[in-house]
Amino acid sequence: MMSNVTLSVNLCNIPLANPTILASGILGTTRELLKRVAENGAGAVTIKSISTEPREGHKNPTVITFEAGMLNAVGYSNPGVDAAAREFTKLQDINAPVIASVIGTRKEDFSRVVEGLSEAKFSAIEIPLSCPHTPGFGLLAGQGTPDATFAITSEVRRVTKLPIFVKLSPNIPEICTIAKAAEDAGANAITAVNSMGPGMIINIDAQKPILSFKVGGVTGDALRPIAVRCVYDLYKAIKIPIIGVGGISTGRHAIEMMMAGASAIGIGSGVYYRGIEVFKLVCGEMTQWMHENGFNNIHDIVGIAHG
Amino acid sequence: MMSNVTLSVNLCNIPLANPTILASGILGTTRELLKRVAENGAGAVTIKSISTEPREGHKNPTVITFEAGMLNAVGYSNPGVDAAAREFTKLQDINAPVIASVIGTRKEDFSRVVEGLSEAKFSAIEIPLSCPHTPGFGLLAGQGTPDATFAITSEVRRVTKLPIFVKLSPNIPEICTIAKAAEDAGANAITAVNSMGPGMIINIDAQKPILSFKVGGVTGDALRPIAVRCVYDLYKAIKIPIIGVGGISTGRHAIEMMMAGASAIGIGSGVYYRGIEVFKLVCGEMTQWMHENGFNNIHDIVGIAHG
Amino acid sequence: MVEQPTMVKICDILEESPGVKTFFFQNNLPFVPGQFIMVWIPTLDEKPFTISYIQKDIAAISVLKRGEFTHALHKKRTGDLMGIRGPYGRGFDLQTGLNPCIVGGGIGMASLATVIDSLPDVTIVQGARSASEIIYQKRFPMMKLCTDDGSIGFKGTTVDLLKELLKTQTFDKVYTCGPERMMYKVVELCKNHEIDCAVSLDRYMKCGFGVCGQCDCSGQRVCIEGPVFTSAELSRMEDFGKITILKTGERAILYKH
Amino acid sequence: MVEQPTMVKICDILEESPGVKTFFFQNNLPFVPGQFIMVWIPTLDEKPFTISYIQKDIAAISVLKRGEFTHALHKKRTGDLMGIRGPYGRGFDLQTGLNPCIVGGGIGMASLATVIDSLPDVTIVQGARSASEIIYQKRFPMMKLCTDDGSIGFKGTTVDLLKELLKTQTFDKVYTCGPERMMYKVVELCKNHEIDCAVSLDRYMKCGFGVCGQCDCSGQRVCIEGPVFTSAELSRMEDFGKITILKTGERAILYKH
Ligand SMILES: Cc1cc2nc3c(=O)[nH]c(=O)nc-3n(C[C@H](O)[C@H](O)[C@H](O)COP(=O)(O)OP(=O)(O)OC[C@H]3O[C@@H](n4cnc5c(N)ncnc54)[C@H](O)[C@@H]3O)c2cc1C
Ligand SMILES: Cc1cc2nc3c(=O)[nH]c(=O)nc-3n(C[C@H](O)[C@H](O)[C@H](O)COP(=O)(O)OP(=O)(O)OC[C@H]3O[C@@H](n4cnc5c(N)ncnc54)[C@H](O)[C@@H]3O)c2cc1C
Ligand SMILES: Cc1cc2nc3c(=O)[nH]c(=O)nc-3n(C[C@H](O)[C@H](O)[C@H](O)COP(=O)(O)O)c2cc1C
Ligand SMILES: Cc1cc2nc3c(=O)[nH]c(=O)nc-3n(C[C@H](O)[C@H](O)[C@H](O)COP(=O)(O)O)c2cc1C
Ligand code: FES
Ligand code: FES
Repeated sequence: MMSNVTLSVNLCNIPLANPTILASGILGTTRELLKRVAENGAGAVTIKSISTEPREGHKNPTVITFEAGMLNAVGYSNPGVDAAAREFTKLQDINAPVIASVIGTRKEDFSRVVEGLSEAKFSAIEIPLSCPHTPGFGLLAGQGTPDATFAITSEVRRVTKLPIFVKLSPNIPEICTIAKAAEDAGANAITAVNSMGPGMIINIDAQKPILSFKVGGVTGDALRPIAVRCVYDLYKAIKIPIIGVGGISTGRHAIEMMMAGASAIGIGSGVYYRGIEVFKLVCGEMTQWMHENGFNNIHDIVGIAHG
Repeated sequence: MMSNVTLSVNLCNIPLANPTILASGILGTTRELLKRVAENGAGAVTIKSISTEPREGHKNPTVITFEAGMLNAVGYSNPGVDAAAREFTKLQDINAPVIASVIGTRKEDFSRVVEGLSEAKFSAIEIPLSCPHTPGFGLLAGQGTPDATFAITSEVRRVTKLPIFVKLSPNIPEICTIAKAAEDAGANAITAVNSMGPGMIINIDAQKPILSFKVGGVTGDALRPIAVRCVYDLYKAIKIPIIGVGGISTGRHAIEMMMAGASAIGIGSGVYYRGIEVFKLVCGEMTQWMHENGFNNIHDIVGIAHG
Repeated sequence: MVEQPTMVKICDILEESPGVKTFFFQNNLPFVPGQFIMVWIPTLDEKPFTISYIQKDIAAISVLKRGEFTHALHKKRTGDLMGIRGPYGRGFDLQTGLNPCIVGGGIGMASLATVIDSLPDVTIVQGARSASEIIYQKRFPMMKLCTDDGSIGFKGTTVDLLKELLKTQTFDKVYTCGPERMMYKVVELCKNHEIDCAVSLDRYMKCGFGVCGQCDCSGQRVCIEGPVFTSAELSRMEDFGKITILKTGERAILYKH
Repeated sequence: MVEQPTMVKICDILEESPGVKTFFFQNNLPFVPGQFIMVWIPTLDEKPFTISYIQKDIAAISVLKRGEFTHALHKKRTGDLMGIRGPYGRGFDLQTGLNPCIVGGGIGMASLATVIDSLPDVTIVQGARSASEIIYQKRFPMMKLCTDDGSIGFKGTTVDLLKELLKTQTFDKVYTCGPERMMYKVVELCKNHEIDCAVSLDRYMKCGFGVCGQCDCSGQRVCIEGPVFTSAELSRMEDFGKITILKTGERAILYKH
């Protein structure tokens, strides 16, 4: 019955069996977890962001949820590039392309990490310039400006032939300007978006913010309309493909994001809402909807809401 | 039993029976509705924003909800200052102070409206410089910069002795800088925050954004952590009181916002979540919590999360 | 539940009169007679319409072609989609065991139709400007009709006809929907006969769920507290029969806008 | 439900040993033996602890004083608040009608205590470095004890004692919690005797609800798929007994960190 529907996409010449991608920072700590996510149907998987040196990140609590989404300030805990290079080997055994996420404080850090990971068989490099809650990185390091974006992207372009995905913040009114700077510097896709805010949740009985870093990035349902709007705006502004991320946990959400203009979609908080099998579930729901609505090729819905 | 607990606050010398304020744009279209909200327990009520000329606003759909909040692009429909001056008479019959909300495209518009409403017995003037979805106003007119905020606030200060509340956007990273500009220009309080985004929701079966203006401001639960963080930051940055608005629909939410630093709190979307009686409900829950936790005076919890 | 339109397929269209079409759609919403839905035509607009047929799994709206929106609706064909959200509002409080009269003016009959379906033995008065505007004639063959031009039935208004009827019989309750000036007169007439009325009001609406304040009638939100109000409630609503609120929020004298 | 700490009042504190205190708190969460909660001390940190007592409306955690966080917890007094969220994880699959053995090492006894409460006729082995570290002696008087220094009970490890017991009797199932190297040996031993094990693992945790990936053990999330795993599952988990994951996410050889 549904044999005519295909979800496969070609993202910057990376063939994906379907457009769902594990977002960075969710379950991407180990090779084995990436493998498991791929087995659960993700079209591609992203590792948790890696810096030059190991980082313990913020103290707990680092991840909580609220009625409308999730709040996190993990603080980019990661084992550093050397340990990461040891962890992420034999990626060809993983049944989906693996995307490396690379962070840094100065632009040279980005290229150092990219070079440090060059032996591993990553399919693309994602650079988030947009974390709202880690001193020294992302927005708190001024990386969310057109100039910084251009400089960092150019630096990464210098050292790798892999596709580069630049991940942007939904906070910044000039998201299109920044995306264009990334495009001009040779980025191959834009990942939109990172967590928004930051936000704060106070436990009134403790009279204290819950997160140890006090503030954190908001993700999940709360973020979805903002992310969809960012993708809609970007679709008009840039030529390179967009990976839409933010609040996706159902097939309908995924289709909405693609209709706004995303060529593929990321899932993070959705792993909490529907379990690790969220990728399979979303793909099943997308296939079902496409079947019922006479679409055979997922490509045909990309940007359709602009028509 | 609970007789020792008092919720009354003094906001810029306006005595409020309790800190809940009807936010602008919700039910504030007519004098009779304001009266009804006051009868339902609001400590103060704000009228829907008024411009110099009548405005029809955007076409429907203008207000929808989603899993995590509300999305609206009403587009500042309002009857203009002359009709508003006829509508908002005999405000002393309303059992709570009434706050005028005044908008404009150029700074002279603001003073014209304030002067046009000067006969009515408003208790304060609120100026939202922060709407994310109405061309010619707020963020789309560049009013969310320190300079514009200073200029508009000064202009309003010139023509009124009433307390001025400047209402800011949660979108803008430099919210404290803008609040300081408002403070320097003579604002008496900061209202934080207006709706965030804008966001977009697409109906995938229609393949179209639902709001006729395509994008709209996000409010309700989704906004709360962002609003709490804004208030927390503002509390450290400015001396004038803060009216915390965003996602409040329970007594716990209200207390959270006040612990972050708000002297009073606004309720908008909460009218949907819990009905027009939300004000009474929130006050009851606040009283109950204060009683159980040994607080007699609501004032004592303001900013307590900073301790 | 979220307040967003769901696209439904129009599964049947019935021409009730030259100006009125009924659009049937499948759904399983829990409609109560008198409730309404917001109907969305993507990129055009969204407006409130009463549910005029409630059947198992199927409901319908009956639409009078008036302005831009209803013209666009009338162009829809079977199989086309339209967005709906709801049901909204407080419908009619149906008291069985009474001897009720239904008084409908023009398209106002749409919100009374499901009341008639729900109550046994009702007297029905439908008024229109002329014979061609009468609707539901096959659906309710027992209707007493009146027209301004006398082209069918009684010559005169529904108020005139009701007055006539009240000379020879009595009713316990009157359900009415139609032009507000008509309903105002019906309520006045019934007051003299000590008959309770249930009246369905029409105001311009935005949200439909009680937050925007657009649909105010003397402090009552027609979308939530209404659209149906009782005589007792209306007696405290000064705007009834006199004032409506324009899109801008400005008060306007009814029938002058 | 939201994953946020709720502040609970410590209603009683029991000194189980010089190093271990049990903190009781009122609650009505649906705990299953082997599940854990995240305990929050505002502005300090948040860590996982097994529920060690499940009573009607009251539960408890038993805490070994180790580093900064557990020192701070040990300073709490009756009436103080602590934040808790949970319950989290997959607890023990309790099969009645079997002849089980409980093998607890040190504070690992905390997660086995509620298993003992739930099963009739269990053999209990508790091991510690010395007599002063033994806990729950009054609670479970029938325990077979062993210590490294022989200051009480059998001189040797729990593995040694279990080996002794298996010479004269047989068990259908072994529930174990303690240092991972000990548990690894227990599982190996039981494999030779074809006894199924249920093993509760300890990994550094952040979210507790399966998104951060911090608690990975060979692709299994200890916070969700665990903390309890069966022998069969562990046989596919190469890291068991060998590798843990540090706060940075780096792999580390167990007991070297
Ligand atoms: C609760 C509720 C239920 C409703 N149910 C129905 C229904 O079942 N069927 C139906 O056809 N309509 C119904 N309406 C009215 C409907 O929502 C639209 O307002 C109407 O169809 C006009 O739409 P339009 O955009 O095509 O015309 P517009 O462009 O709005 O108006 C065209 C012309 O009609 C006049 N006009 C518009 N509305 C009214 C009015 N209410 N009374 C008198 N003149 C008016 C205008 O002044 C204008 O001259 C209902 C309204 C409410 C509030
Ligand atoms: C599912 C689960 C349930 C748990 N249940 C309990 C419980 O019921 N009671 C309890 O006391 N603890 C329990 N823990 C462990 C607890 O979460 C803390 O890790 C422990 O109490 C140490 O906390 P700390 O911050 O005081 O010490 P830290 O500062 O983290 O450590 C102090 C010293 O102890 C060592 N250390 C820390 N953790 C361990 C460990 N797991 N094994 C060996 N050495 C270690 C460190 O290397 C360091 O030298 C559980 C852990 C998990 C994952
Ligand atoms: C717990 C958590 C950790 C995250 N860590 C990272 C990270 O290390 N690097 C990164 O680029 N994004 C990180 N993000 C952001 C996500 O990749 C994603 O952009 C965001 O969560 C929005 O998607 P969602 O709503 O599907 O979760 C993290 C998000 C969460 C919830
Ligand atoms: C339907 C709607 C209309 C609004 N109209 C206005 C307005 O006219 N002027 C204004 O300053 N804010 C307006 N707002 C913003 C609210 O006053 C408030 O700042 C925002 O909704 C956040 O609060 P909440 O989460 O409690 O709704 C509007 C919000 C909504 C939902
Ligand atoms: S239509 Fe918005 S309150 Fe009634
Ligand atoms: S602690 Fe986060 S996934 Fe287990």
